[in-house]
Amino acid sequence: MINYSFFAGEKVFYLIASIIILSGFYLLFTKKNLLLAILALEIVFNGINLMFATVSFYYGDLTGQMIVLLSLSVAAASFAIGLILVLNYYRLKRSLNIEGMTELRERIEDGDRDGND
Amino acid sequence: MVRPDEYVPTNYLSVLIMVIVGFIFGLGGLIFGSFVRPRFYYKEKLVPYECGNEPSGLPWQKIAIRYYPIAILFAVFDVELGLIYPWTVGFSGLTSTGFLVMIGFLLVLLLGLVYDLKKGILDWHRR
Amino acid sequence: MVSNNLFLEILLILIKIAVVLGIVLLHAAYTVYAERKIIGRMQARLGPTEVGPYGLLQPIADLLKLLTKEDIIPLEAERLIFLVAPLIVLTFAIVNLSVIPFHPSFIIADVNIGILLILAGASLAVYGIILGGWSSGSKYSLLGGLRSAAQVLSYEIPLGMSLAGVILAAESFKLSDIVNHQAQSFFGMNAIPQILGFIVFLICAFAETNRAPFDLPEAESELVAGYVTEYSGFRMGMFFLAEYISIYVMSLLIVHCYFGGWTLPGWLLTIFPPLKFVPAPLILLIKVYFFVFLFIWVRATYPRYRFDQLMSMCWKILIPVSLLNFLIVAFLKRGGF
Amino acid sequence: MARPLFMSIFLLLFLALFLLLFRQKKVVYQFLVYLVMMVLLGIVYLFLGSEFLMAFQIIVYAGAILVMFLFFLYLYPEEEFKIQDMRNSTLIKTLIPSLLFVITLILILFTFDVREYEASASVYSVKELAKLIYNQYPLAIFLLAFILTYPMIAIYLLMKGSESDD
Repeated sequence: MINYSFFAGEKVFYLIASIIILSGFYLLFTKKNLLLAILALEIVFNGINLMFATVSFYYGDLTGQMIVLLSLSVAAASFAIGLILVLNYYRLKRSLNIEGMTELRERIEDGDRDGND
Repeated sequence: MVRPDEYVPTNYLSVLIMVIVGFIFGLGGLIFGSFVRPRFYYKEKLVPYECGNEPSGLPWQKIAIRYYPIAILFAVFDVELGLIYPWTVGFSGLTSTGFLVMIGFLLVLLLGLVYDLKKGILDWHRR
Repeated sequence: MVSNNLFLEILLILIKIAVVLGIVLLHAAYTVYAERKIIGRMQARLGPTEVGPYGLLQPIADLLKLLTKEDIIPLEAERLIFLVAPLIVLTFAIVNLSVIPFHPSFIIADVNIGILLILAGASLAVYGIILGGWSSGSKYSLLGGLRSAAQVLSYEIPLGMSLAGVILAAESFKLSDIVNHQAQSFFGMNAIPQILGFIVFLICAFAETNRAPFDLPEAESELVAGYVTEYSGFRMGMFFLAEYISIYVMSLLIVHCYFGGWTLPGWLLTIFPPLKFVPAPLILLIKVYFFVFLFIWVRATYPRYRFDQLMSMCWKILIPVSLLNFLIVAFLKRGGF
Repeated sequence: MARPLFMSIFLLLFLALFLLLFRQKKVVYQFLVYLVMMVLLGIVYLFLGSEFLMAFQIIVYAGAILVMFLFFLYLYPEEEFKIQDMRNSTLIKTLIPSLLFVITLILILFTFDVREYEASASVYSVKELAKLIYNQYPLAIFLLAFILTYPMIAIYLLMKGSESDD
């Protein structure tokens, strides 16, 4: 299955893209730092970009490269806004722990307790 | 024209070799130096410099937030630069729409910069 | 047969690299000497005189001293990052040399995106500064690294923007195409129609190389030595070698982009025909020497800027001016000039 | 001849970086692994016939967007960057979707056959890319300008917050 032509063809690029996406998923699902969660989303972004560029190259359509350019530009804006949000969250809570982010849930419980009283 | 599964960017071989040579140049100097340089370490020598005093705590404390807007502004304008470059190279093939859209792009971003500067993002002193 | 050709090709590239590195490193070493000598004369001192005749062997003595100095890693440092940071800076300073032509037919890597590779090298070299300052474990390094990083990042924007004007004039990323385009143009150099871009580029070149009047890393009175505070021996030498190499890269870029590289403008040749017989490398060398001298001259003349002045000058003056230059070039070219 | 060699080297490098990611305990080192990955991805774009994408990836992505992340290292105290893994129950719950994703991907990779490539390769110059973007999709670029102004406005909100903080 994996032979000489595999490494010349397009499947090896999909494999690399899946490794990148998987490393993003690993960071996103296992680390409890909010900053790393945003970084992980960016990694997934890049894996998908690689797939677009691969299709663009092998099937002779330039649109894929254009999509990569535009999505990288949008990624810049989204990453900047995400980091600003994280910074403001840190300033409020003095922590970046995802497991400590339970404000919404606690407020509902408080409301119930108030209603019962 | 070559087939896609035979394409190799041969021009960049020399850049690759240059990277390797540059890295080996620095690393080789370090390794060569490690044979001749003296090693007399004691605690006072390894303490970070702080005008001769005992260092007070770790350096990684809270630092002013004023540097952070510079990083974000830089990222935004770097994206702008990255989108300008293909426009400059393909200039003679552009239609008038293609010409005007980049002028509009630049003006919108300039408007954003003017907004930030008016709001005092880079004013180091408090108003 | 194929592998034989490849081997020969690699050998040829290695010889080219050795020639370029030899020339540039020799120049970089003697620029240190020239700088001390010139600044000494400008301040009514003598400069180095002890080692060799007129102190000519001083660079070799400096090199030997740096190699044999102790290599100190502070206790608080993040070891791996601390060790790698100067290597990053030096490597990318050297890589920038690979796309610059030194002669009409002498270039290490003839790639289509020449200038972009230089910008890419510059933007990756910033990591050396940031990580070196962060990992040292000293407060001065941390603050100095942050300041130099903010400075280098900010000044990359007007630098790239004024370069965009040059690229637009020639419609190519290749430096040799840019030089040839200037030789065929009316003025013979880009510096006359794009005078705004040239001034912005010159200012940014000083800031990108961390030279006076923007030498905040060396602001001894405030930050000791910036991000190099904790570095010693050959690692500090690597930072300084990278600085002097990038002086040459910047001078070569200025000469190629704004002053016609190895060509002389056509109107000068019609006024004074014997200049046709001056060899191309000599013209390039004289122009580059002038700009390296300018780097030293400015250091001896201008006082240091304050950090907030530096930032507001970049974002409030240089970026709008370089944008204006770019728009002027674009409209002129669209209008058919 | 050389392309399979280079591509297998790239595949091995990416695998090694992926495995290296598991061993890092600090955010800085995880970030550095990711940075190396992105620079390598730029070189992979070179093998996809797009020099400009390599330059864009290195100048804009590695040189600007990820630098923003590094500025965070300066802004926060050091203890915040020693991270731990999540609790075990969440780990299992959240790893299942990603494993499913990978299994699907591998199935797609090795069961379906690809189309025959066109004989003439598609190594386009930057000029053709520029013509495509600016002549045929000008509205996308113009909208991008507005998207890029959002962070600029967000900076002002951030700085406004910091003044009330002191």
